[in-house]
Amino acid sequence: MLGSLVPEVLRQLFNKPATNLYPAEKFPVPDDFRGKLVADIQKCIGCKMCSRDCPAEAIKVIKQDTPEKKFTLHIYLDRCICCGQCVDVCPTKTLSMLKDHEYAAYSRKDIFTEWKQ
Amino acid sequence: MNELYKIFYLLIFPGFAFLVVYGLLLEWADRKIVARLQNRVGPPWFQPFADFIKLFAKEDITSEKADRFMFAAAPIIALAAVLTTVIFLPLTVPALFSFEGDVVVLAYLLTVPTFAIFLGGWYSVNYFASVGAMRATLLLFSYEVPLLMSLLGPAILAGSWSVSSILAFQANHDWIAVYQPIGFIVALVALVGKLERIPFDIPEAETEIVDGPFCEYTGRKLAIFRLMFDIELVIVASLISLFYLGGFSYGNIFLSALMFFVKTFAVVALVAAVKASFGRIRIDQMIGFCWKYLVPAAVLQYLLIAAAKIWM
Amino acid sequence: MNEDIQAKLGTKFPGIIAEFKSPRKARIYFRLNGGQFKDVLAYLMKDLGYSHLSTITAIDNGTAFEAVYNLFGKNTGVSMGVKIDRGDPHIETITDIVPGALVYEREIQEMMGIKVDNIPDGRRLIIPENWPQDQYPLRKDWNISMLPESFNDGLLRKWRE
Amino acid sequence: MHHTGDITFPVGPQHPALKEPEFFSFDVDGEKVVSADIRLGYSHRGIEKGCEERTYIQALYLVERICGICSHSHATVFCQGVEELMGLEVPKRSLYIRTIVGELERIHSHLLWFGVAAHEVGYDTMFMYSWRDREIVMDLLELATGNRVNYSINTIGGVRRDLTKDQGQILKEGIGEIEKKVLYYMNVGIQEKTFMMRVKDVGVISKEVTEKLAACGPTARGSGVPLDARRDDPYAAYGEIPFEVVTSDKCDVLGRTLVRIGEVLESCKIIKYAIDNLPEGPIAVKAPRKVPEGEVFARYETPRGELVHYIKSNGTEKPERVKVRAPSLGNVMPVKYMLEGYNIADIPIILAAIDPCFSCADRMVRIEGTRNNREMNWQQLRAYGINWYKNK
Repeated sequence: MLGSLVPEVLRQLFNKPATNLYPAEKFPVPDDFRGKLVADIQKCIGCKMCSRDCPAEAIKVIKQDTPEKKFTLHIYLDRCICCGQCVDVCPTKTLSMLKDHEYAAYSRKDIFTEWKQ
Repeated sequence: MNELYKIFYLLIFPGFAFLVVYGLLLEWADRKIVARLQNRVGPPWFQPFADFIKLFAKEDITSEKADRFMFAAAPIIALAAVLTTVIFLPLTVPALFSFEGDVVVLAYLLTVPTFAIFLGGWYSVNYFASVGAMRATLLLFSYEVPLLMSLLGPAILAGSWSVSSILAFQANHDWIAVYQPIGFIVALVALVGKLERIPFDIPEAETEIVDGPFCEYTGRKLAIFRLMFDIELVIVASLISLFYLGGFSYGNIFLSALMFFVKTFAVVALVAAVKASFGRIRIDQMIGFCWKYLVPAAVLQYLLIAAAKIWM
Repeated sequence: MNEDIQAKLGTKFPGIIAEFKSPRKARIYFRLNGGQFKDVLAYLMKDLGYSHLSTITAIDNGTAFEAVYNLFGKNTGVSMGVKIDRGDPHIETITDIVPGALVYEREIQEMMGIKVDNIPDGRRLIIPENWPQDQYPLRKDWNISMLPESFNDGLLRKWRE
Repeated sequence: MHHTGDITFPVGPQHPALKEPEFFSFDVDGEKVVSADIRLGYSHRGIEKGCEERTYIQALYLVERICGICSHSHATVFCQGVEELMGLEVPKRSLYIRTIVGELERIHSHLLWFGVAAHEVGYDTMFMYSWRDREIVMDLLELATGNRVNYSINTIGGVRRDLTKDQGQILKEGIGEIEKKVLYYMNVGIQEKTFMMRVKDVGVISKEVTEKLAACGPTARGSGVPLDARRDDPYAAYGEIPFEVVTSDKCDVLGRTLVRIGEVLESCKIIKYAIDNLPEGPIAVKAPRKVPEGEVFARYETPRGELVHYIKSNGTEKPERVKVRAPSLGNVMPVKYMLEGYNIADIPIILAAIDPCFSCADRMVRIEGTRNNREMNWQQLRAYGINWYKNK
């Protein structure tokens, strides 16, 4: 019937708004959120499992030409789709994901991270 | 001195400057209330001013095929028509110029913007715009008759065709809304149609025909059109309070100013509540609704007035 | 339950049904080598009750094309594969049995290049108008470099490096 | 059939009513739609070709990004297909978790659709309310799977995250709240007269025509065709969970609305039941990288209808062919039929009624009505724009 929504609409006047002013106030992010990919580089053994399984080719493992076996990880955060497959497949738990999801930048070069052993 | 006062009346106080500022403020109030009713935070108070200035800074494009002159003239005609209505309306200060029959002139001045929208839409040769223009005129036919009848009701009761004298009538009797409740409701619904607000914002239904007659307008012309709608909101709100809610000419200046703001704000709040709780109906349903319900209600109101007049 | 379906098909169309498999109760897969696939389809959809045509899949396994008609009905899914030779690939339309198949036929026609005979509306559905006429993206021997330079001139390559 | 009316009225590829780029051109006289023609291909990213160059694990993440609202559906149906090819025995607990996330996604998709449909008819308050309540589901999904939209909780051979006891409790509270809100929509929200006027007897399609045109999902169930893959061809844990298929015989947009709202209530029941008897046990099984030769015809009931993945494998670690048939492709034919005879104002609501979610694209722009009606592709349009400004 006409105006069946009016009682609910008027009741909303007294409720707190559900939206918030984003840059000022931020909604909390749950703890096991899949955000920015970071590496604890000392544990890396250079097995390349992560770069093989990465759907977006966002991670490269390079062997340094120093005598003892040392590796660097190139993580292209602009291509990373935060799926977390590399974190699951890494045997030595080198990779992990933070709760930070606001790492956008003006150019792809700014969010290219390199982890050197 | 009288000339200077007339210029001041036209340009500053109840004239151009005041209407622009108050119109934009009322648009903010309307958007804020609707937002709060929809559980949202809503825009800051200066949002309409910012939009207006932004639009003025934007590039002003006229499409190739559109008729240059008419395309540019439409918004100006609309704004001019809406602004001239203020001459006849006694907003807290006595009207600058009132004569027997200015109610009819008022009604005429309020229909000119709709024609301007039609011309604007028709001359911007774009399919969406022409459909929107046709719908604007169809809308006009549906709400115009009940609007006129509901405006003339108080005139008959007060026995004169001038706004100021209707106001005077209400000064010593209580509000006309008390005498003519049906007329009041019909006026409200018809004026929601005039302002093209939901549930009757059919000409510029954004999900159907991409902003209707205004989709070719950018920059200054669009800013003028939007300003026209805001000022029309002020005029309509004050019209209803003048005709039905006893207007705002009381003793001291302070009380009438307060009453002016309270009454216009109340009408805007009511219209915002209507906007928040209804969906948009189709043009054929709108015409059906107006001619099946609004017009009979207005006629019924006339019968009641006639009966009251005979017995009084 | 699926054995008697196999028997029925065998008696009705002797010698056409090949590689009949039913890994689980609700699935039947089989191929047709040659012969009239429309009658088998009509028989399946009308008499055996697999009335819902889910989709038509065009497959290119390097040597030949194959059009797999995926039907569904009575809680079982039936996939009927029809072999098409690679030289001049064309197949009969089934829009007279299932009007809804038009969308899938237009898709296999422009994606795999299997010409569908007397299709009511053969216009392109998905591929852009200025895509070269003779190139079919889903074929195994097609790759992105075969696109003419003018199509998106380097828009794709720019991203690669 | 082509161009019988006097004016061709283009809707799309960019249009406020369409969530995704698709192009409809209507032949119209006055406000009445005489005939409609549909042109897809505005968001086609060549997913099927992409899958052939990726391993199964990578293809899983590619397939999951076909559609924003039903990403879990594509991932689940792909995983089920590949697991069936491998003959892998997937632990029961992971099936239950997949069903829970699947039903959460159905609620999230239907609430999103209900908001957009209300917006199509200018009923903006309901749009705001339903999207506010949808945030509850989005937060639950973020809690359970770690991401609001692309949950990627599936992996081949099971699930990647476990559902702890207290997460289950929070889920049930959230679902209880949603049930209250959706009941309000069902009994009060939809009964609003202006909404009813725009939705009743609009876009009517009879039961026989729906079957003939092979429509699927709420579009078919709204016209009385009880086609639901969850019951006809039970996958994941739907075999053991009692639920009934919501249908309505109104055959118009109102019928489809009632079916979708009813399904949200149904999903709430399914989730509660699944959380209560969540079996113990492991959540995933180690899957080999190579998939033996074979073919599979996997089906799933997405919020929009029956989704089909036909996967053919050739023994290597890359699929030979992945055919994805999105439900909206099945509903394209009926929508053409529904549109004819109604007027322009009904176009957005009828289009929204099948909840289109097109998954194919290209980058071509068609300019009509300029002096010489020429067609440009993206590159020429940009070049044309740049030098037009230069010598303005």
